[in-house]
Amino acid sequence: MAEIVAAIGVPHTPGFPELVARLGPNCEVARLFAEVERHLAAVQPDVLVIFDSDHLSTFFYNNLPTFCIGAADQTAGPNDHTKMPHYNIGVNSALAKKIRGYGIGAGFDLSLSEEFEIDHSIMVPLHFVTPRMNIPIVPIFINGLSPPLPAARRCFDLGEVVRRAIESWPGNMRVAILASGSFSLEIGGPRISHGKRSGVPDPGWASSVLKRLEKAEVNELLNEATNDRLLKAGNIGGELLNWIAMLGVIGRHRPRFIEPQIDHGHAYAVWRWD
Amino acid sequence: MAEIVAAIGVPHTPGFPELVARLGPNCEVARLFAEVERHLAAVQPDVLVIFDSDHLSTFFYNNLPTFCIGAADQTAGPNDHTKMPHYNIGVNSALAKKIRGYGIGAGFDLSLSEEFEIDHSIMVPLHFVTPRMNIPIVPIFINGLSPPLPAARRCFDLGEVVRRAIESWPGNMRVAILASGSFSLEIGGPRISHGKRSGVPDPGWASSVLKRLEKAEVNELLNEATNDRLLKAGNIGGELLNWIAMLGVIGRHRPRFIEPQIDHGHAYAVWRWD
Amino acid sequence: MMTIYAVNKVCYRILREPAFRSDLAVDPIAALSSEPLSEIERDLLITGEVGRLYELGAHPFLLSHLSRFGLFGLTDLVYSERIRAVGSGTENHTGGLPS
Amino acid sequence: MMTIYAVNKVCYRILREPAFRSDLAVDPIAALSSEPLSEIERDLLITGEVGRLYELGAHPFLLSHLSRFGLFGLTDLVYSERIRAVGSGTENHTGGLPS
Ligand SMILES: [Fe+3]
Ligand SMILES: [Fe+3]
Repeated sequence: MAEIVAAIGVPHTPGFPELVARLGPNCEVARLFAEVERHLAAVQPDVLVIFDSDHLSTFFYNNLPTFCIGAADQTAGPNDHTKMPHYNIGVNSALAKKIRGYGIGAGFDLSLSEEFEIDHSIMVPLHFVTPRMNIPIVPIFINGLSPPLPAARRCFDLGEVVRRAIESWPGNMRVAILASGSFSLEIGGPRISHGKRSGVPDPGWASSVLKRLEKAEVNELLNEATNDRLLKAGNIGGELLNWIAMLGVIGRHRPRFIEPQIDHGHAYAVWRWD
Repeated sequence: MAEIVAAIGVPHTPGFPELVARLGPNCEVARLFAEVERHLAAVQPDVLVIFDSDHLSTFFYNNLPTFCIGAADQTAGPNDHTKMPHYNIGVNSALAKKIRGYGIGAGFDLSLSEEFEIDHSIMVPLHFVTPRMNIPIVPIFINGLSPPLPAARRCFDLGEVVRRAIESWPGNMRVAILASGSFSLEIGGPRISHGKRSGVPDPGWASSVLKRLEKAEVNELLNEATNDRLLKAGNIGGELLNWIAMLGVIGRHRPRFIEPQIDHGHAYAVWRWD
Repeated sequence: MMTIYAVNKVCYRILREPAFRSDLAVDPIAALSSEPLSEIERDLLITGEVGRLYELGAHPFLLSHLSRFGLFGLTDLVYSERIRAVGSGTENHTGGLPS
Repeated sequence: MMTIYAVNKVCYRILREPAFRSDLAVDPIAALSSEPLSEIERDLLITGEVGRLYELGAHPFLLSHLSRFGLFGLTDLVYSERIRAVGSGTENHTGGLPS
C-alpha cells in the first residue's frame, strides 16, 4: 500500500528562479526553498501529488475545469514565458487515473487531462524542491483564479478522497504532497502596487492563515476561507485552496517547519510525521 | 421566478435527419419527434436546458470534463460530419452561468465552456423539436461515454441543483428540459451488428428503463443504473445519465407521453404538469 | 510507458481535421509520422487492426471513425468483423481506467 | 449580447502565440481584425484602457499580459495607474459570474 510520507506548501513567484540565480544560495528565498528541499529529500518520495491552480496558461474559458487531474505520462513547462529553465517532468499517469476514478466514485466531478503543459505555478516549486526533475508528479488542478471558486470545504474533502485513493494503491509507494500558492496576492487588478504588476493587499490575512496552519486549526480555517474572504485577500487569494486540499490529505498535523514571507503574502511549510 | 414547464427525452441517432428527409413525415421517427415537438411548442418555453453527452467531438482527453456547462452566447453544429443541416443556435449564457455558480456553491465541480460547438447529440434533437432554432439553449454536458462515468445518483443530484438554480432565477422565464440519449447502444465496439457501426446489445435493459420511467420508479432506476449496468447495455449506455439528470430536475412524475423504439434501444418521452 | 492517448488523438483528428483525413487517405505512413505513436500503435493503425487497438484501450466510438471515413482499408464490414472478434465484456477502454 | 470572452481570449493568445503577439506589436488594428470583439472592446484594447476592460469583466491576470509584453502602449507604470484608478472591491471579472 502506498504511504503518504510528507507534505509541503510553497509559493511559486515567477521571479524567484531569476532572483536566486542572481543573489545566490544565501538569499532568503534560496534558504527557505533549500529547507523545504532538504525535508523532501529526507522522506525519499517516489511521487509528488501537487495541488495547483493554473493561471489561465494551460486551461482557458473554452473549457475551464473546477478540478482536473493531469494523467499524461509526461509534461513540460513552464508554458507561460517565465524566466527560468524549461523542464520535462514525468507524470505518474497510473496513480493519476486511480485518484480520478476513486474521486469520481466518491462524487467528485473531476476533469481528466492526458495532454497538457504546466505554467510557473508548478515549475517554480519543482525547480527548487526537486531540481533534478527525477520525481514524477500527479498534478491536481483546482480553479483558484476564476470565480466562482470551489468552496474551501469542498477542496478539503477532495484532499481526503485523494488520501483514500492513494492509500488504496496496491503497490509500495512513498507519496509526498505539494501545495502551491499564495495567501494574499493581487495580479493585474486594482490593488497592485504602483508601477508593478502585482501587490499584496492583505498581509493580515496571510498572517492569520499562517497562525491557523501553525496551530493546525483546520476547521477554523475552513470556516474563514469563504470565496469572499479569499478574494478580499487578492484576485489570486484562491490559491489558498491548494493548501487546504493538501490539509485534507494529511489531516490535522502541526507543521514541522513553517516560515512566512508576509510582505509577499505567502509561506513555506513542511509537514512530516517520521 | 423562472418556471420549469416541461421535460422531454429523445434519442439523437445521427441517421434520423436523413431518414426522415427520405421517408417523409409519416414514418415512425418523424411521427414520434412530431409528437414531442407538439408538446414542447404547447408549453412555449423561453429556454431549453439540455442534458447531453458529447461524443468526443467537442471535448477530448486533453481536457475531458465530467460535468460542463456551455455558457457562450451562441453555438453551432453539428461539428461531427453528421448528414444534416448546419445550424447556429443561441445560448442563454446568463442562465448557464447562474446554474454553474449555483452548482459550484452546492459542491458540483462543473467545468465552464464559453466557446464550443456541438455534435449530433444536441443538433439532431433540435432539428426535430425546435426546427426554427428559435429557442436558446443551455447545454449541460455529462460524461456518458468515457468510463469512469459519474454515478447515477450524482447526476440525479445535479439535476436537483439545476432545478433550484432555475427556480432562483429572478425574472420570468419558462424553462423546458431536454435529455438526449439512448438506453442501450454500442458503437464501434465488439457488440455492434455485423457489417454495421452500431448495435443494440441489451434491448431488455431498454425495456426495463422504459417501465421505470413510465411508473416514475426513480429510486429503483437510480439503484439499478450502476456504471457496470450502463456499460453492459453498450459502450454508449451511459447516455441514460442525461435522462436521470433530467429526472433530478423534474422529480417524480409519470410521463404524459412515452413511446419506445426498443429495437433501437431508445425512447421518446414528454413530462408535463399543465 | 505507453498510453493509448496518441491513438485516440489520431481518431479525434480524423473527425475534426479534414486536411489530416485526406493526408491519411493519400499516404497514411507519412501522415502518421508526426504523431507520437508507439511502433505497435502505428502498425496497428496502418493495418486497420481495430480489434487490437480496442484491446489496448482505444475508445471504440473514436475507432469507428476509421471505417466511417474508410481509412486504413477499413469498410464497415471489415471493421465489424475485426471488432466483433474481440471478446466483449471488459470495458476498460479510454482515458479513465476504473479504479 | 456581449460577453468579455473575446477580450480574455486575445490576452490568452498573447501569452500563448508568439506570432500573434508580434503581429499585435506591429499593427494592432490589423491583428485584432479577425477577433470577434465588439467595437467597444476593440477600442479599449487598442487604447490600452485596462481599467475599463477590468470593469467589463476581463480577468486581471490575463489583462496583465498586455503590459508584461508592452502592448497597446502599456508599461507597468501606465497599466498600474489605470487599473488602480478602478474602484476595487467587486470581483465579478471572468467567465464565472457569482450567482
Ligand atoms: Fe500564482
Ligand atoms: Fe449518442
